[in-house]
Amino acid sequence: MGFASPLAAYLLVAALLFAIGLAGALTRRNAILVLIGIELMLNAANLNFIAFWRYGPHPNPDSLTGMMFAIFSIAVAAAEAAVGLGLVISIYRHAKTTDLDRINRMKG
Amino acid sequence: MLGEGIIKGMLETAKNFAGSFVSEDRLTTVEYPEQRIPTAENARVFPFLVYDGSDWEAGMRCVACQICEKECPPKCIYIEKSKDKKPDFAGKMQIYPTRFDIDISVCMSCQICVEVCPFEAIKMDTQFELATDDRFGGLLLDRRELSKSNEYYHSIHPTEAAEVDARLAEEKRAAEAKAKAAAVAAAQKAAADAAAKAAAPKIETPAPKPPDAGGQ
Amino acid sequence: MQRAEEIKAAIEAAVPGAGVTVVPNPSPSAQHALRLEPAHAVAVATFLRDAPGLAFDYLSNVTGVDWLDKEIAEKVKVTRQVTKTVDGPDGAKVDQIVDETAEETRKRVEPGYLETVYHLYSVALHHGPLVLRMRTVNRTDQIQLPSFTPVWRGAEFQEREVFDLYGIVFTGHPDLRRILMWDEFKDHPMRKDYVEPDDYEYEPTAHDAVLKRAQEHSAAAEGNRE
Amino acid sequence: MASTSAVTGADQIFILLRDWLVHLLPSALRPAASVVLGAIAIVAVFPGLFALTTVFERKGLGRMQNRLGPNRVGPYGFFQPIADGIKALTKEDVVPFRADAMVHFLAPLVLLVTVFMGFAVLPVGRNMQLVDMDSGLLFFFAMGAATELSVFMAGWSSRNKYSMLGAMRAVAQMISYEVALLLSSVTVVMIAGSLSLTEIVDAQNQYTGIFPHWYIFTPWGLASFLMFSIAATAETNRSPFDLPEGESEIVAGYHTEYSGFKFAIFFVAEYLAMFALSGMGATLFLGGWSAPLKFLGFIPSWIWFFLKVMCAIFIFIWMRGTLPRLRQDQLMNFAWKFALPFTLLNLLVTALWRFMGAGWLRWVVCAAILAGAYVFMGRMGMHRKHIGPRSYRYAE
Amino acid sequence: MSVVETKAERAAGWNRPPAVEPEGEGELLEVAMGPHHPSTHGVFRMDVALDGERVVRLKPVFGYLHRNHEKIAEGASYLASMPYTDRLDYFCSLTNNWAYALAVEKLAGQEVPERAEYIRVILAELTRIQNHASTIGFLLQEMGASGTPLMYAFREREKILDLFESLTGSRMMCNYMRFGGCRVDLSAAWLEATKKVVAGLPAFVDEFEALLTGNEILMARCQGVGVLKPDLAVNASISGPMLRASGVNYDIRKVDHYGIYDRFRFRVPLGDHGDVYDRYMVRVLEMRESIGILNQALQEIPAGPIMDAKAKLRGFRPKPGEAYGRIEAPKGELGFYLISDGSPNPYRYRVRPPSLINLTVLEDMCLGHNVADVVLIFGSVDIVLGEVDR
Amino acid sequence: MAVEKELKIELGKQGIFVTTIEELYNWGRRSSVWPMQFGLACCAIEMIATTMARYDLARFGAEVFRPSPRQADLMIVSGTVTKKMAPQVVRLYNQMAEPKYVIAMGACAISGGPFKQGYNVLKGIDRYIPVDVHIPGCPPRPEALIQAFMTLQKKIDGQPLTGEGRPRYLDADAQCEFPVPEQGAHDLEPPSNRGVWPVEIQGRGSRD
Amino acid sequence: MASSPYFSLAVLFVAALLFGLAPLGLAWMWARLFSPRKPNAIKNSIYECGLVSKGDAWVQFRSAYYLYAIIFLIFDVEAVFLLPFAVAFTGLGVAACVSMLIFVLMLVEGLAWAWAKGILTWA
Amino acid sequence: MHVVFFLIAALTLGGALAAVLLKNTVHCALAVTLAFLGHALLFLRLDAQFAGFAQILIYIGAVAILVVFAILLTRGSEAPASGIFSKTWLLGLLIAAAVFAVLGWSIIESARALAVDSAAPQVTVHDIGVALVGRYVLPLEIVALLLTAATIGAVIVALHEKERPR
Repeated sequence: MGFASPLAAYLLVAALLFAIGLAGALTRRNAILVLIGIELMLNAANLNFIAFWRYGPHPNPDSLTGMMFAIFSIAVAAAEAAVGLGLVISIYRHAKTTDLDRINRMKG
Repeated sequence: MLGEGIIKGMLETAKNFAGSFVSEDRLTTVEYPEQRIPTAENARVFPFLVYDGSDWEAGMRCVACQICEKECPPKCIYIEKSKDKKPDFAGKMQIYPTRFDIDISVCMSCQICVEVCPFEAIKMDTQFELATDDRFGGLLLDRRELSKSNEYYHSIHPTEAAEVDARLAEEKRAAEAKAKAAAVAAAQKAAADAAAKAAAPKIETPAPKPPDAGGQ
Repeated sequence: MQRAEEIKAAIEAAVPGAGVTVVPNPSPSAQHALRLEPAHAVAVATFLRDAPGLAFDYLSNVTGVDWLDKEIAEKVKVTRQVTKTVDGPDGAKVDQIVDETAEETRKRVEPGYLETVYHLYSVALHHGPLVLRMRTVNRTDQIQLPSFTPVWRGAEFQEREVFDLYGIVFTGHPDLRRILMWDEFKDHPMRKDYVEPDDYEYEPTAHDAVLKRAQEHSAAAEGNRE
Repeated sequence: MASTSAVTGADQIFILLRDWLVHLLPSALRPAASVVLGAIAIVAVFPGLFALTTVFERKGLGRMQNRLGPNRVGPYGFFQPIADGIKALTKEDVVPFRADAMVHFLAPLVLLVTVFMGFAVLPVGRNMQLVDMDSGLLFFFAMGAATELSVFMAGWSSRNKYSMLGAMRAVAQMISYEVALLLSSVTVVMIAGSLSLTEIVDAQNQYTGIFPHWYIFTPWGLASFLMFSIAATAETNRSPFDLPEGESEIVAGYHTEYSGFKFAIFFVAEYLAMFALSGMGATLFLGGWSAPLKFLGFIPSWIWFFLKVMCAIFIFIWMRGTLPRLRQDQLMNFAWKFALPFTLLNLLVTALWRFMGAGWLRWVVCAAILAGAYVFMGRMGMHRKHIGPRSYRYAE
Repeated sequence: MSVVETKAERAAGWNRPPAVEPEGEGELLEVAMGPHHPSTHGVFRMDVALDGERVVRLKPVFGYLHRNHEKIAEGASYLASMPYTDRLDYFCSLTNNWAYALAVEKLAGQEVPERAEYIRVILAELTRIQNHASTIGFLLQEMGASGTPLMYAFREREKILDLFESLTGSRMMCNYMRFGGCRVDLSAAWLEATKKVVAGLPAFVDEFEALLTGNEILMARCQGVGVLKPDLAVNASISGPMLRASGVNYDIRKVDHYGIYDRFRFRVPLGDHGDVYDRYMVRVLEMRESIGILNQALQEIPAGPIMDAKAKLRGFRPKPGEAYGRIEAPKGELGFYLISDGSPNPYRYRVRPPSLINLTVLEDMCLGHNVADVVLIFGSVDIVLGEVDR
Repeated sequence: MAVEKELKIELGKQGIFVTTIEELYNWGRRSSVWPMQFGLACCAIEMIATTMARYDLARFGAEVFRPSPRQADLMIVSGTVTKKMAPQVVRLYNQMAEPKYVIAMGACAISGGPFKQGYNVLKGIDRYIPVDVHIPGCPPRPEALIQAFMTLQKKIDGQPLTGEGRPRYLDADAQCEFPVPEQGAHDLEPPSNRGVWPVEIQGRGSRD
Repeated sequence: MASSPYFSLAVLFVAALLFGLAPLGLAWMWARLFSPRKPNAIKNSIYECGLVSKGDAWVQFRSAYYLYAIIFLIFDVEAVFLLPFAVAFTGLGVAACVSMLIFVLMLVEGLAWAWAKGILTWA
Repeated sequence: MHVVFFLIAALTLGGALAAVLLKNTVHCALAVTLAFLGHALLFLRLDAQFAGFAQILIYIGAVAILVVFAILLTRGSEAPASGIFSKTWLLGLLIAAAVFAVLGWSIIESARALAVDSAAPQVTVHDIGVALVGRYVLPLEIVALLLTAATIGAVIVALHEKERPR
């Protein structure tokens, strides 16, 4: 175990997840997969919340904050997914493709 | 109210479920190989050839007239006539089938062969357990396999068989009477002719022979 | 229900030049038919359906019939002048020209045709049947007849069937495809001169017809093998 | 508690058996072994129950239809499932060339595993629960939600039109009824005050006189139970909600292209889901493993649990023997326009129940609201679709 | 003439099923339902285009059971075709027999003795009951009722088949009627057995109705589904219970006065909506009416001969001519059209199959409905493939 | 019998294990024959009647009529196979998973039966696919189908797992694909599948 | 560690997986030993009522499915909020319950809107 | 129990990587489900039981279904012929790598400062419930508003004009 702290390990996983998500969002052509990438990034952030909540100082009056934040964040991410995918479908309907390059070309 | 009809229907199946333990009407299964539904007297499956007496070959009623072969809608009967003759039940000399095949893989059990047969020679069997894995060996019945005794006929269709026997006896009586009359007439005529002329033409009448065994 | 002649008169009054003829039916059923000219058939059909006194709104049955080319052997009375040798009054033989009526069989080929037969009833007035018939010109190339599907929807599948099995082409039919046989099939099997495919394999009870086919088949198979 | 030791013995026989077995092992392994034994018990008992249920189903269905059902394979036909199992095991496994073989292979496994996971939190008897978690109920539903994906995987990977249609139907149906399923159990949580199933059972394991405090005996509990049952039937794709497998339209639904044991796994999973949801229904509304009458408490708790489950299974079979299938739109309409509003209303009624305090008034008010809503919504629904009994005229 | 023209315009509309536009943006899923499909009653096929689950196009494909009945009959004697008619609509061999016998009797001008007419009526009505019960059973099977109504229907059907077997010798392929009468006479014992069976039938219909008629799911599935308007029904030559469910009062038993149906009191149930539920209910009510006819016929059956004395079994050669005879078979108007050229074989032998013609409007009824409704509508038409394809 | 005994001895050398497995295997597939939901014509009605209350094929564990060929073991060819339908039947048979059995129910399925004179009627389904049991009759009574079913069970019981006489599908070299005939302009092509229809063309029954 | 609930879940997971894999493995063994798998083009084509399958099953579906999925997602999220509330419900005051009521009503409003718009009508 | 952590982390990251790399879109969706599952397991390992199960319920039960539906609705089952990565994939990769470098560096730098271990916080579902309608009531209502808005928004966006009821 190279990390002195388990927290660091979680944070690193979260960072990696974030990076993968970002890479996915930036490199994939399919709009849905871009959204998946963004979803992964949100998840990575969530993981940070929970990790900090777990390894944060206890007990304190704010002991729930990280957890609550994560739960709210899950809700928000779900809403984001719904709207985002809805947008993709809407775009597909007009452009008949989910290929972002093609959509960009059409726009330009 | 919503759900009322559903509950009514469910009660109906529940009634049948409970009834299946107590009532015959609600458990109609007949466990086939062990239990059997009694065969209806008129039931028909495939044709068979009736023979009188104990010797199937001698007593066969069929005279190879080939009417059934011609009338058979799916053409599943195949008959070859004999070259020689043998006496029938009334003693008349008749040809007989040297070959009588029924392809029950084609037969449609329509009974038309029975209806058109003027000799009461072909009847419907009630045997239906004929499933086989032998396509050509098991489903082409030859005349040996087709021959069933009159007793067997009586055992499966008693009423019909009794009627048939009565009819045949009547016919036989009529035929004998006719033959007798003919013989008498012929004798009289012959006598008259003999009296009239010296050289009388030879009359060929088949000698009336009694059938081998009555069976009735 | 009016008689066929009355209906014929009504049709001719309504559709000028309809050219309807009454075809008598000698059987005890006495269902006489009206023969329509294809050119005016749809108009006549529409009239029959919509005329208030007739109201044949229900097309029960559509049939095709194949009438082959017929060799008709007719006995014809022919009067010919024949020179005959007659015994003269004086015992001498005299050649005399006489008119003789003799019966002679002549053969004439009546061209075949394909026919459609329609049986109409009236649901509104509860009468029927009215039998209509139409003929094609021949059996080979002029085999078009007008479709009654626009008038009676009930004709749709039956006309397709007639097309499939007899090969009558119904003009104006919205969806004229084969109905019973597969699309690749080429023949019209209900025609009287249809030749069945040689699919004989082996039958334990070979009858005359089958046997003939069997022998032909073996011969063909032999031929193929060589 | 106040029960005699003899009762405890019979009641706890499996626990004692497990402990005895575990004590044969070195102490370091004991906790792990006890868990393993519990898991093995789940994996052994419920499939065994499945085998038994298929025989009972086929026989029971037969009885409803005036016939005997399987009775020749083994004594009274009870070896039938074994024969079916052997057959399925030795049957050829056909995977279409165009199918997505990997997903095709994974789908039944995912389904089976997620269904099995649900049993982890079910208390099948006193102290007989693999894990008691603070969020046990949530875990159960989380696992239930995961089955949808496996159904989709099965249908999609087969690349068969019927499979695809069946999978889409199944997923649409399952997500629709999952809402009703979740919300109808929320009422129980509201009153019991816990997501832990042990606590929910404990809350019901009390008696007034001889009568138990089961939630089904309250207006909101009955309403929730009804909705839960309907939703559970739909979740498990059983008649009248068996559209995803609706063989009259889409052949065999999402498992059309499955053969051999993979198909058998779908079959097993369907029944396991039935057990899991029946068990959950029993736990939430029928007092779990508690006895229905106080003096019947001497009968071991696990017997009660399985009795309740089998009763539910019998009703499943009964409905299958009677009811025709709904249509997709009716099914969806029922879920969203009847079940969901009704469960939402029921949430309100449950809150009202608590705030009205003890007394007869709350019984009357709550029952009246729910019954009124049921009748009104049912009438409205049938009226809107012009559905109802008809009369017929005759011509002479 | 203007009236005629508007009617003609409407007729142009009858010509084709209305076009249904796909509503969603989803692609059309082209599905072949059949020939091997659990609910096509054998080997029927419907090529369906689905928008989601909504049907936007439906093409029936026939011929998977085209057994060349007509061709075979044109090569066989009149009598030899009788057993083949059994195999047309193999649920109702006796009514098929009757229709064929009727046509030949018209062709040859034969009379049927009174007793034979009674026997025919009894058998036809028994046939109708078992056919309707089975049809409803199959309809419910298609609705997914796991066979229970079908089992009940077949339970009663077996009782009726036992009667058929003990009279005619065969359960399904009775081959019983002959030109000018019937093949064998019925015995007093048979009459008693029939009375017993008939006495049990009302209870069966009650059970059936209790199980089904009020069921909300059945109502929801059937009502308003597959509506067939009366004018289209008549124009498309629909017949039988399907026509009457659309509200058209047309029962050939009443219209043609064939057989001796004039002697019996019975009513013709009519539907007002023309949907699947009406077709179901009309069949149920017809079963009840049939039971009424049976009760009357079983009471009144006279003694006497059962065959026309002039009728010939062999060497039957009707005079040249043609005849079209039709009866109200359980599935609709079953007609036989025969042309005789004086030979022992009919020159033209044509079956007017109600099953085939009733399918004409299948697409009209199905369009816009859910794919699950298609099998339902199809089931409510009540077809038998043996008759559709012949 | 002798052969069977020999075989058992031979198998005994490999250990009794195999024979027990064989018996178990045969018992399993014999006791759980799921027919395909597949009806063609008149006989299909008798097939349905067989599954109904009075005859109840379910007693043998065979009421699970599977609509999908993948899950079915037994194809009951119940009725006339027309030339239009034959390719579909053969394809369905091919799509069934092994082990699979075929019962030709009724005259039409065996030989074309009464309709064998028809131009669109296949003269026996065994021209294209191997048939295990034939039931004559038109249509056969439901009992006859049950009897055929029991005949099939007997046949299954007699099949060894290894060695000579094992069923086709256990043999790695045996044919397992049955070509689907094409619908040609006049007839099916080919008119029979030589792999399963070995009967030589012969004009037996010549009449002199 | 064995007392952790997750350990039990993990064990059950493994057991369930084995329950699925073992017979599949056995079936595979059987096929290896006795019953050789013989795939061919006809057998392993897609089943479509006995016909040659035309077109692809992977077509574009209708958006109705998606609309339902959205509403389902929202109610799923609602349930996640509702469950902790329900657990605490017996100890909560009226104000807390009202705030939850508002939460639920707001989502119900979305449902009602969708209902009114006809989204919930499956065609 | 580092092994378990590594397994879960590998599952999560493997799922995420597969989701980003796989060709078939449905496979990507299934892979991302795996990542979500790993994520939930990480939550569980962090003693956030409720959040972990909620993650499974919402992400695997609902979001994954949503994604799958979206794929089927846009006919994305099969990989496009033109390649799955955009033309600027290298740039994207570089940006991602850079972000990761920064994040990783900062984590490793601060690792020593982070707490080594602490007792697991005892938070029950009951506590969450109380907090939801207590301290966090405002976020709750806002989330409700957001969800409602999202429903309506997503539905309007996804609704097809033709499908809009008359």
